[in-house]
Amino acid sequence: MQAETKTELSPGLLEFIRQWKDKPGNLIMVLHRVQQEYRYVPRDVAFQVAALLEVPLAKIYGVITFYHLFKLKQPGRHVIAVCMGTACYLKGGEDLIRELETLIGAGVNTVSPDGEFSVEVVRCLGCCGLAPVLTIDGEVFGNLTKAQLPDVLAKYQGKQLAAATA
Amino acid sequence: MKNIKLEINGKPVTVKEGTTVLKAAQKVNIKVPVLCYHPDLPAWAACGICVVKIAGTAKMLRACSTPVEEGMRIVTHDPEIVQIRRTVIELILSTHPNDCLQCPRNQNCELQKLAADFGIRELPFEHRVRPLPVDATTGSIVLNPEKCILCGRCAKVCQQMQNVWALEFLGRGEKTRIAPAADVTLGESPCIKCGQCSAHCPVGAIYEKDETRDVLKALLNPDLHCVVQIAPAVRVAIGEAFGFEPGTLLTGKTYAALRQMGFKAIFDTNFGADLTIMEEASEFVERFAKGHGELPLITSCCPAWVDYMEKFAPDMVPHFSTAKSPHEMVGVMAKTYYAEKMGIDPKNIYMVSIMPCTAKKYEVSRSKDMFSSGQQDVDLSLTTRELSRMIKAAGIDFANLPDDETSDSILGSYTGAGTIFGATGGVMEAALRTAYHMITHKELEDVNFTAVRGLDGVKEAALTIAGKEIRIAVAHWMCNIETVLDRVRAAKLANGEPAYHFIEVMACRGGCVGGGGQPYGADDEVRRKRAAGLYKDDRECARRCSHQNEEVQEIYTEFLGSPLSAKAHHYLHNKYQAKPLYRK
Amino acid sequence: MTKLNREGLAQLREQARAGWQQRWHGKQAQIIIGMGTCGIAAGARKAWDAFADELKKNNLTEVRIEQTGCMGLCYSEPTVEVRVPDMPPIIYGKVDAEVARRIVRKHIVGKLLINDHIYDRPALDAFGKQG
Amino acid sequence: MAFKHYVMVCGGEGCESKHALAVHDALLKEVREQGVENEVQVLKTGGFGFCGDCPAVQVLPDQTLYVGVQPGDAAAIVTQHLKQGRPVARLVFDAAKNAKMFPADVPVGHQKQLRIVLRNCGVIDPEKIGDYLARDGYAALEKALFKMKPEDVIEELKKAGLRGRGGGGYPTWQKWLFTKKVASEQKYIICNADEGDPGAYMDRSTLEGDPHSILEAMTIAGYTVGASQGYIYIRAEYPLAISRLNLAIAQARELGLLGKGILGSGFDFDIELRLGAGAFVCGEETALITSIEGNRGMPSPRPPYPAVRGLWEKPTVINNVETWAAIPVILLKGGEWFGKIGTATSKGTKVFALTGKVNNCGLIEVPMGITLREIIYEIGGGMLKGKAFKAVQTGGPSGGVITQDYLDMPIDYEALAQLGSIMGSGGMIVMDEDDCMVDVSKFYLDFTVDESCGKCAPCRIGGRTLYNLVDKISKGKGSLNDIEQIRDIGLAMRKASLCGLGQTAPNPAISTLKYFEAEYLAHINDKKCPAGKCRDLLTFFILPEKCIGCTLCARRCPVNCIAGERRAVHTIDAAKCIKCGECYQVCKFGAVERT
Repeated sequence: MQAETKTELSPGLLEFIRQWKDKPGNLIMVLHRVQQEYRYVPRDVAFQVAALLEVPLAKIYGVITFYHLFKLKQPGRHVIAVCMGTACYLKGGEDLIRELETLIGAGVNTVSPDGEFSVEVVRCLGCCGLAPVLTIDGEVFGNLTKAQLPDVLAKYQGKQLAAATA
Repeated sequence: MKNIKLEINGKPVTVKEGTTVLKAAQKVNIKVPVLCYHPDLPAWAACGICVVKIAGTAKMLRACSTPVEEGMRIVTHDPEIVQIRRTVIELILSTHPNDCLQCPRNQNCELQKLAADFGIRELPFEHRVRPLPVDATTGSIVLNPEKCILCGRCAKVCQQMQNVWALEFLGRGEKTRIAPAADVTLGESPCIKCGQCSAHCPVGAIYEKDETRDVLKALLNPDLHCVVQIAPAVRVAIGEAFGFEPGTLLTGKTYAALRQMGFKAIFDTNFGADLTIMEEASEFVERFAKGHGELPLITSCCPAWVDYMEKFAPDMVPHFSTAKSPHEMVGVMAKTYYAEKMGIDPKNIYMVSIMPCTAKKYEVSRSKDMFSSGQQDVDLSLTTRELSRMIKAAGIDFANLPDDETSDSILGSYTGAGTIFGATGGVMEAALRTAYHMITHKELEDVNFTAVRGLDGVKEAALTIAGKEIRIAVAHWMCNIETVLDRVRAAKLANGEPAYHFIEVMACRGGCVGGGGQPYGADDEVRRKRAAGLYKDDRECARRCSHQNEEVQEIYTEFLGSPLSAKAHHYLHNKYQAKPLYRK
Repeated sequence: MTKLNREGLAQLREQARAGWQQRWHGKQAQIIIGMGTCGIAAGARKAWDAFADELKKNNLTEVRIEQTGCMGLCYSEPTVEVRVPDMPPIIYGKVDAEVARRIVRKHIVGKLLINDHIYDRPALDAFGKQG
Repeated sequence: MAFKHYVMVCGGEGCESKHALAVHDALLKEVREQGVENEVQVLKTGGFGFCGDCPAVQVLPDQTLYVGVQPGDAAAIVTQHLKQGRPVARLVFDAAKNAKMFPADVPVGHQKQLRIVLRNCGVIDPEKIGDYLARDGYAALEKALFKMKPEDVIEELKKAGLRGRGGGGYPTWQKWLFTKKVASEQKYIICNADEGDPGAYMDRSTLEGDPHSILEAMTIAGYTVGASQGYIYIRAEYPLAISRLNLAIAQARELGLLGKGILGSGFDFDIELRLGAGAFVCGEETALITSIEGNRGMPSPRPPYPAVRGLWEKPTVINNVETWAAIPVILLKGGEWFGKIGTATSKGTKVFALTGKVNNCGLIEVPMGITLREIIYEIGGGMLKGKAFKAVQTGGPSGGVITQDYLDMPIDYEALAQLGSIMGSGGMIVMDEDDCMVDVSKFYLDFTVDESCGKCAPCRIGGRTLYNLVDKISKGKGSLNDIEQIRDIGLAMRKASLCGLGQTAPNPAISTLKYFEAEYLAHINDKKCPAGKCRDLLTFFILPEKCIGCTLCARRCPVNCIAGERRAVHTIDAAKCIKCGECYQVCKFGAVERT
């Protein structure tokens, strides 16, 4: 029973849950589908999924908090994922993260104060030949230097950021 | 099943296929240290303390979870194994508060014992404890995650044994913690307060809320008339804290100890159990013989089960016996009937229950029905564990107390039926003894219903009274209840004969003898011994059916009228309502 | 399509082989772009668009653009294999839009290899009938 | 008009050899002088991987390969080969030199690589099932279903000597046999595509480039052990691989290569995908299985092994992508053929993701028994920027480092284990003089701490304690006692952790400590990081004799701790310096020094 308003699940999501309900091991697939819709797992949606799948809510939270891809908080409008695979680490992935902190005020697993970006670390995007690499909303930027970051970010944030960092 | 021959530390062992190395070692008296392992649960294999070697190889295996193989040669102790175990213990201690002096588990902590056995005198590794808040919101059990060693026993018990899922592993890696989901407190979670988590926790991370100070204060208050009652299961377990074998019947010594501690009157919950049976058996007869009300009738004396039903199975509300649990009946009678008789203002009566149970702490104020005397009927409920500490603090030489101390009239006498309430199947057996009498107006020749005894998760039986078949089911530990309820639901849907006529449910394994507030270290062997103590008490009772209890008869004559009378309903019955699983 | 039995599979395989022969050894030039994650990340789609555009500009409508997986030459992504009849098959690396246009103009039209973008095939094909 | 010949001279961007350039120029000159410039194009290309025999020259389209070419040979090549069509025999590469790695019937190219697993990657269009069929796709399945009994399939795998490529190296035929022997109504086949080693991506490439090979192999396994359902557990981080697999499954179902009565046989098999969600530990098979079941991916003890009790408690074959991809080839070409490739105990080829400080990062497939030197200096084209080689890390966070001394040791499962590393899934990260071994060890520990599931105490607590100890050392605050503690904890983790992740998590620390103890001691005793990597131990200062006062460093310093007038020597305020290294990088005069 939740105090907040109840999110109405989309017909697509409900249909997905219906299709998967009787398949064993459905929970992770359903959570992926939920995140596809909301980009995170809103609390009241987790309650509804628990009821629809007839799975204890605790189990759902156990799973969400175990896997790094599942989120309980709304991410920034753009998600920056910095690769910290070995090749990227050796070639300066950490520097990119530090630079991001100064540029947008968001470190790893936080959202920038303006809600524009959230920063995550990923373990190897499999683009080691392009190290260091980061992705923004899935688009890959390789062979990146700190100096290129403001331009890359500006593509997503527009003039506002470009002005701030100029 | 096949027999497997193996060798442990050079000793030949033969065990059944599927036996673990740990159990095989125990069979030849070789002690492998364990920490996360508990015999009630499938091995979770988390801690890494029980590692052993296969002779001649460098690889180590966990004794708790490795099944034996033919011709296996196991080494359980060598300098390397001991060093590795020691390092693992040191690592665990490096993230544990190690504040043993203030810990609820001081002197009976499994981690403390390991540290002592391994002679750990200093911590080589940096000490870091995660600052996590204590959750005391249930009023029954307290979760202190700082002390948690993540052995997982509590979560496994809560999920697998109790099917409640109030606790789960959250987070991952070093950030893993055990807590309720969705950022709620335990009090807002589906927790049913059964306390099995606390009974299984090897350290002091989850434990009963200690209320002994409140009892001491009440005893010190000259205006209060402090009375006490003990539950059936307490008398066969309390001795474990004082070196007695589990199951030793110590009713007299417990009465004596309580008297020494300053209680004005010593009552017995067994009396309340007899009273409960009068009401509940009457209810059954109403429904079964007269067709008034829904069948099956389901027992309601276990507060954890009541909480479970209200949250997880509210469709069962109409099936629930409305009779209060025995100690609540004693509570309300103490503050009405007893107060009247003794001429004491009920306001000044302070009723303490000694229970094997943590959920009773919740039950004493669970609804306004628990205030039917005009006061809170039971002021406070202590667990067996708390009582044992109070006895020790009072300097009482428990072992040498007299055995023949008796309880006080008029809420103190009991029959064999009352005492077996403490074991799974006991309520059913007691109710049947009296129901038989109520239906047939005859006494049973053999009062023993052995089909409902024992530790099987679900026990079913059918018997015939006055030519009519009664189908009964007895379930204990909550994971077994859904199958029984599903049969009830299916029969209802089919509009046919009810699946059962009478169902007894106890939340804890073995019933109250295995309660969440009982002394630590319960396993099935201990539960059996404790139950055996109760059945011995039953056999030795002069009267073995609740309706034969003269004080109970007296209370009806003098105060309540008859079972299910309006007055009886007012004082001895209560209502149930559906509750949300999560309160936030 | 109906479910295959063994004969159906054999027939389908023959068709596929014929098509494959046609594509690999036929009369048409072919551009095969490595479209694994790393290739795409390095700009394979941009190269694809440039190829398509430049082919159109040069009216080379018969030249096919195909995709394939990762050739393993990650340091030289995006990688592109260019097969022109009567010329050796060539693997080009670091093909950005500009290089793609040069490949069309110089290699496909002018039959000239582009010196500084040629990479070596990582291994000979020991299994297929690629030749 | 196309050229008649193309002459490719080894000597791409990575090549430092002036010799190659001379050969190139000589050939160019000769072509012009002999008047064939309209028939022959001379080109410089990327490395062939023959740096020992530099330079190599290849003539296309006939693919003649010359090695050890001298400028003086140009005339002979042009006259004899390009004009008269007779290759210059004395310069032609001799395949016998490399025969140790190749069985007689495998055509030997000039390359060191042999592509079995990656046979179709970069060749076929992975979205066209026709391309796969054209290259003998599903022929192995057909052979298994109609010409082989399940026992025969296992026998073939046994002959091949194929071992699990996921890391453990367990013989594949044994896994299959155990599963086959267990009586059960239902059994399962799982493809472990939860590749998670930082710096390894061979599985992703295989799935993206050749998805049908996995489906075919899993179906063969289903037939062999008696399973009718397969699952591919794949990282959600690989969207392209997921979409190509989904497409491949749909294609195979449509043609009846998956589903009921495959190819008209009585055998049913189907495959579904299950996605991971960002947990490295789920690469461990028991964790993977519980994750497919929809749970937190916490490992459980083995035995019982999945072959006996796996997915939903049923017997389960679980192999990783690379293992699966090799199987159709083994069935088609025979186990004996495969068994001739590689070393005595490790058969076939291995795919490595070669990354780090080498010129040619990439995915390579080489016969077992190749040396690291061949991989790094020939296939990899040598060290990036000509820096000095320091170590190779194999096996990712579970592995260890291999030093200069072992560059010539043939690589197989046993050899790597003997050096304190592991084959792992095939990440191979080359490190140079700028990489600090304490820092590398810290990197991997940070990874394993982050990826530990938290279930077992040795890994959960030991990992963090190890990390903190190494971190302390990297900051110059370590003591010799810390090294003792690292070893104690390392032992406890190896022996008492529940799963492979925890058991191997101390490997990078123990391995770097074994081979580079001096580097640890430098951090502890001298408070110095010899590689200049550990920030806390660095000091930046300006060499007055080199500084010309251009002010660039002062302008770029994020904390304004560099002072100095224009055209005057600048100085760094060490107290304010945050050691970001910006000045060191921007100075064009080499005036900023760090120690």
